[in-house]
Amino acid sequence: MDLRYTDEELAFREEVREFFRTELPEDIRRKMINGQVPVKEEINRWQKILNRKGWAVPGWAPEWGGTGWDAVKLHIFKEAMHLAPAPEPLTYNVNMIGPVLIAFGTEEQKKCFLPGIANLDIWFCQGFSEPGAGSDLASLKTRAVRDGNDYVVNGQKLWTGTAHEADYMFCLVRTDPDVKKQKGITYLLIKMDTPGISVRPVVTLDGVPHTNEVFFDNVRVPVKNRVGEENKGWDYAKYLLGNERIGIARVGLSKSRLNRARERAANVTVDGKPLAENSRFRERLAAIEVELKALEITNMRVIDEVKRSAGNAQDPKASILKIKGSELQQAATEVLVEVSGRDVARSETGFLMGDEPPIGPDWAVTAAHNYFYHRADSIYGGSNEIQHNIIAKAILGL
Amino acid sequence: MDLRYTDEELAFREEVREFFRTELPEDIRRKMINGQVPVKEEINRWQKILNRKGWAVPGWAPEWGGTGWDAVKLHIFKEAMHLAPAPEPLTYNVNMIGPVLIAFGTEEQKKCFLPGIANLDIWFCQGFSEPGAGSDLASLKTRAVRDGNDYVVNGQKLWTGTAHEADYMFCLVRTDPDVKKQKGITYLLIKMDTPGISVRPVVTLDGVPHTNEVFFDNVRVPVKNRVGEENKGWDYAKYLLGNERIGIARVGLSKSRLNRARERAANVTVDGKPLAENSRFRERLAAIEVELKALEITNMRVIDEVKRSAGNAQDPKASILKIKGSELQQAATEVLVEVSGRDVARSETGFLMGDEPPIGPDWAVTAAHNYFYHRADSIYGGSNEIQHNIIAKAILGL
Amino acid sequence: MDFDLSEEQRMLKESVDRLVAERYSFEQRKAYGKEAEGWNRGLWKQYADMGLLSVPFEEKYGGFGGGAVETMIVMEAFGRGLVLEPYFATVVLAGGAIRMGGSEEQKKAILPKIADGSLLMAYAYAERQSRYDLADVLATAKKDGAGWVIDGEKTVVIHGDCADKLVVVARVSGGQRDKDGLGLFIVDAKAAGVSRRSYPTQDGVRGADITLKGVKVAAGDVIGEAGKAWPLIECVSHSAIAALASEAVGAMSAMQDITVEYLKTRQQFGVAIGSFQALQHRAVDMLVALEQGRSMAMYGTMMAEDPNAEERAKAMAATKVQIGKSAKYVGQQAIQLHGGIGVTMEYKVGHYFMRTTVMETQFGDTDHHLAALARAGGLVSAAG
Amino acid sequence: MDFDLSEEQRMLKESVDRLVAERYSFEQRKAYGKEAEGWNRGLWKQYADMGLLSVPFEEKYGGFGGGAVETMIVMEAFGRGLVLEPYFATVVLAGGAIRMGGSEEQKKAILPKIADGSLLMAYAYAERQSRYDLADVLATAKKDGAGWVIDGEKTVVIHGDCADKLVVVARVSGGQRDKDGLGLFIVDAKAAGVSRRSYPTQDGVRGADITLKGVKVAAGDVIGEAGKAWPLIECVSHSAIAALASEAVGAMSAMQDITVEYLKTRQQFGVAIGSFQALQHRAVDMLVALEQGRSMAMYGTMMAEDPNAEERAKAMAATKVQIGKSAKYVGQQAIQLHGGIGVTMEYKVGHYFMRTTVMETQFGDTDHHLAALARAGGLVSAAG
Repeated sequence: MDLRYTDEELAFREEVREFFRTELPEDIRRKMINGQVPVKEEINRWQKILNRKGWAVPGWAPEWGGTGWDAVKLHIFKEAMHLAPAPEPLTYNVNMIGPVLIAFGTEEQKKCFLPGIANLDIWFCQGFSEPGAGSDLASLKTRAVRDGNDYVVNGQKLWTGTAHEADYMFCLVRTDPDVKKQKGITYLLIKMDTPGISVRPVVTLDGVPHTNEVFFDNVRVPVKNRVGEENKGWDYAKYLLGNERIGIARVGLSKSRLNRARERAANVTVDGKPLAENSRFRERLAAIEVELKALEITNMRVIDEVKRSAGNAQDPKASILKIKGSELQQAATEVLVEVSGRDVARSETGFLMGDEPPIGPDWAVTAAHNYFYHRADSIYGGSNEIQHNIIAKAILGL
Repeated sequence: MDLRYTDEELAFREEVREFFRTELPEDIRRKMINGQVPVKEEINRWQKILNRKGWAVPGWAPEWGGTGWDAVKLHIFKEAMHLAPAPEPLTYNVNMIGPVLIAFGTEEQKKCFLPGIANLDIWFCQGFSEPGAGSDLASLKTRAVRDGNDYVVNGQKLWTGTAHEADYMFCLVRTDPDVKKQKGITYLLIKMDTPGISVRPVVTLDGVPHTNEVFFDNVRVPVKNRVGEENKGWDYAKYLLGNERIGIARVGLSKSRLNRARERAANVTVDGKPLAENSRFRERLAAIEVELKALEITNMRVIDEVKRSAGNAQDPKASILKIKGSELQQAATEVLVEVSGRDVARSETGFLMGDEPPIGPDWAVTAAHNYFYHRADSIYGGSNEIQHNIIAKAILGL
Repeated sequence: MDFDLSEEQRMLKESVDRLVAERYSFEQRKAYGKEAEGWNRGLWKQYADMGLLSVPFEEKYGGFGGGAVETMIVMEAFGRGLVLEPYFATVVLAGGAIRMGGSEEQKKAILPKIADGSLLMAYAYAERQSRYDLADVLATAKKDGAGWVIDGEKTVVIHGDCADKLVVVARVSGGQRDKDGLGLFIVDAKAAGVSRRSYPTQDGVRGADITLKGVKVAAGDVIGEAGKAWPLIECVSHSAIAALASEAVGAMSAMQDITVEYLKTRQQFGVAIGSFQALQHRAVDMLVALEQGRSMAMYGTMMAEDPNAEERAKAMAATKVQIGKSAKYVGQQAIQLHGGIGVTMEYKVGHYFMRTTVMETQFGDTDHHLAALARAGGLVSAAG
Repeated sequence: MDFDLSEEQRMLKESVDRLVAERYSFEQRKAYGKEAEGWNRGLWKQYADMGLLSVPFEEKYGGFGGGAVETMIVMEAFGRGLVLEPYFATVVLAGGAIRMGGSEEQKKAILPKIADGSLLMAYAYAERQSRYDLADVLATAKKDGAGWVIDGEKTVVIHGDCADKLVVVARVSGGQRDKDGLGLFIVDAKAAGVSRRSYPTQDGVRGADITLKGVKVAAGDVIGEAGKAWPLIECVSHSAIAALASEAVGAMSAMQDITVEYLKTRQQFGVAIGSFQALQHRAVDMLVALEQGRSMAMYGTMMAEDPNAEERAKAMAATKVQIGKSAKYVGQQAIQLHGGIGVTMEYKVGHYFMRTTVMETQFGDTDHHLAALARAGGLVSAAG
């Protein structure tokens, strides 16, 4: 037993860090440090840099561009990315539809989509949630009826991040309403400029249209854009759950935020002394760091179990990563609010999204925006309450 | 609206405090300050002092020794008692069986029992809980069968505090097993030296036999010792719930503990300075004090509502007092453990119960004992989880 | 001890509650927010007509003659409605400075105009570096004949964009964080040398950063004695905390109600999510936090103008601590129990959360006040 | 990165787990506790026979040749069993001082005797005033010819009552809290001038307060160089923290299992109480705390003998913080979810809670280590 990285892993970590140090464009790094929201062009630009390096889709099967790294190296890569800090790759592309197509797509679908997905020439969004089907995802109602070589889709999706910018949606639709709710669901790839689709951006509490409502009015989707078999879509969607395991705790991201909090607190004066020297503040930071270090190890333990099970583990311990990871991400955003003080009061969406100079100090003005938005960390991807249910049942047997 | 005490109330408070200052025996006060457990003789001695003053049973109807004080004055009295700090009167006598007999007892029962209850010449214990009937009290199984002028009782009670010292038990027994569980329960007064009763002390985590198991083997109880009607006992038991309202938050007791923590911390050195001057420690204390002040006001608000409803309110807000009150009592015992440091490691039950001198400093050695025992604060009298259920249903309508 | 409202107070409460219920739905509020100043002039007039704009002022200045309890009633209702109008800035802060520290002439000149709705004011005290230290003031006021000249910058002045007059804290003497040497000055917002940069705030109102360059102030526009303003600055801050605490109670009780309502109606897995015990218990914990906050807002209201400055300071610090703690818990859980919709601008609950979050940064955050309280020896005296 | 145990480690784990399962039921433990010394000599012999008493010692001293991972394995199992024997005192603490700082002669003389079970030891470091400051030492060691004379008082020496030899921390020079000037001395517990007052502790073992009056120590019984013992004192403390952390993980996992089992079997309102969602979620929060603690115990195990003293000190402080926090939560909730029975001596869960509570006061409580970690700059470096 040795929790330390091997020499090879350490060398790999250095290589990755060096890459992020030298290749991440400075303007993008700056935005990330400031807590600004990277825009489509920036995410695109960065993904293409990664792709040139061959690191765009490290977790994929090597024949489609994957690196063949093991779980530990994938973890090292993610942590370096978060610490850089670099934008996360478009999760709908890299972590979701890509792996699903590799596993269940036709050869034609793979050839048609995968290179563009990896290089971000094609943007995907995810059409799973619906009004009334949040945590209870399988109760979705959007209907698809076969008509010749098309499905005709009618209904409504909710919480479709980046739908207003996406080229395609991977989408769960109900094709058989008469069977048990998990049955009768089909997985479609829908081109976003198809007639009958309308997208209504939904602005989140940070002032950014992070998500959308999407309406389908007799939208025709070619049958060839169906993934796998009709009525088996739920299985393909579930397969994705296994792909969210590594990095869900976002330890590196929280570390990066705490590092920023510490730097900034050095420049804030309380009672004539830097806040960074205030014992209460230091102890609060240290307390979060301790939990974060423990989570880092917990994360590696889960990775280790994934490794042993040849990558197919649906380890319910990952729910621990989600619960604790989201709590610590939120704790870090709260600390940044505390450090920023009164300057959080201004609404600086213009700066947050990148077009306007800030009114207040650039390091402070995004703190409340981020704090507000990251309340969603404990909600999306199965709320923490759902994660509790999963653990109670799957681990504790209650 | 004025949350401050009136001049009359302030004068009353001064009178009460003066009484506690001058009349509480110094040996008893010392034990209370040390966090020791007062023994029967001490509780007895103090109750008789109170009774001579006419303050033994302030909340009772005046014809049976009550003072006629309103809810505010009762609160002032309780707070002064806790701050003194004086032992609480035997709750089974003063808050439970006394009021029940006044409300539902026969004239003969009142005359026979009430003066002795008030003067602690008769000790009562409470026989409600049973194995398997904790939070679900009404599912009790102890059986009483009518035989001539007696009931014959068989069964087992649990959590009967002071049963090993008591003269009588007020006891719920099942007289009709064929009806809904709340029906068919009868309320009996059982003399503890009746043949067939055996008492097994149960030692709690502080090393003190705070409670007991009581076994009934064909115990004969005269019918004249039944309170009220047969099979109506549940109603009389429920009536008691209204009598636990005032002082359940034990704000004064927690204040008293915090005062002790502050005093003691002045004599503990950390990094060459008194712990009492350590900012983290001071802030932790202050944070508890803030919640305590808020709870004090919340308590008064509930008292005010009781006052308006002429004392008969079964205000579910009292569950808030129980939840927050127990949390803060426990927080105060935790602070005392923290202050006492390594000295809590010794088990000093000999000192705790009053016979032996302490090995460590007298102010420190009871801290862990009390911390352990007071974990029960959030369990007895309806666990905090049950209190949450009550509020969810009765206040929030969930 | 008496929790009863007087007949007059009950009437005030009924009328302001009704006003908010009728005029401050979520949709109506959205519309007001889109107006030029981010609030509604018509409503302001209505507040004036109802006497709300003079609640804490004495009758002889055209006031309602109320005290802290009356302000509590108004602020709690405004908290429930997330009211946008510059009541806190004009009536509680700047109005409070004049009410508590102004000369007879100043009161006569200004309070009736606030009361009739014709004068808007703001309180410019914070500076870029000051954080939550009220005495940390770099803006200077220098003697200039009989009057004064003010130079400096003030940040995040709430409703500073629309104010006709400002009450400005400036330093007459002493070092950067000295309590001694401060003065309060009434400055015309359109005076030469005053420039304002206005912006929206996270809680849906507007604020301004204000630069003062060689701004001349007449001798008659000094509140109290220049250089001796510290006790008044503290009094204004204490009134502000009491008012914010009541506003927070209104906002928290709205979040509580909205959340419980949502739990009763939102269906998942075929049942109302309010049937899940874990969510029920969370809603109960919210209620406990709310009721603790409500109690502390009452306590703060009682103590806000207590003559004992030391006890008052401790009480107000304690009030801000409890309110900060309660509001953070209630707000975060209100969002969490709603799930995704709680994080959107389209749904009302998030707006309460944003308001209470900003509120935490007004007149000192929880940590600031907890530290101050701890330094002052805590809340429980040996006497209890 | 590798979480696998070696074949030898796995065998060790299996044998010690089996031992605890077979010999340390709650009833058996109760019986051992009633023996004269509060533990069982027969078991001690069995530990010796299994090689457990020499786990961290080198083979050349008759040791098992294990490292921190092996100690982790033993301590976790002992934590699950609430083992009463003086393993921590003898093998980890006093044995650790000799193993890490002793001379060749001392190792040869002492370690084999610990290994074969014939020598019991204890570590006498704390004093009445010292609280958690390891350098706060008033006991003195004065030069006396070639040897030393020790005077002072040591408190709460765990298993100090039955120890044959003590390792005593005493001051050779310097002021009360100086790190410089400390020495470690091997003292025969029956030497002239040593008096012991023995008592039971809250966690079911025994401790002693020890007075040393003019106790003579030979030159050969000084561990390392008198006056320069601070680095060794730190190392002993770090090993102790790693061992305690593993013991705590054992105790926490036992509490978790007992509680979940109770939830599944205890009936209320006609159903198992484990069907109530609020209790389920609490049990999950316990598990999260346990797993965080387990991770940190592993981290502490890795770092316990790291050559970088500064990084090691930070890591061990962090370990104690996480363990303290996790154990408090798991323990309090284990009691709460049991209800009344959890607060009685008759039921096992409370004994785990008492053990972890005492553990918090051993080698520094959560606050002590959090403050130390914060002073040292925290755990996250810019490099991550």
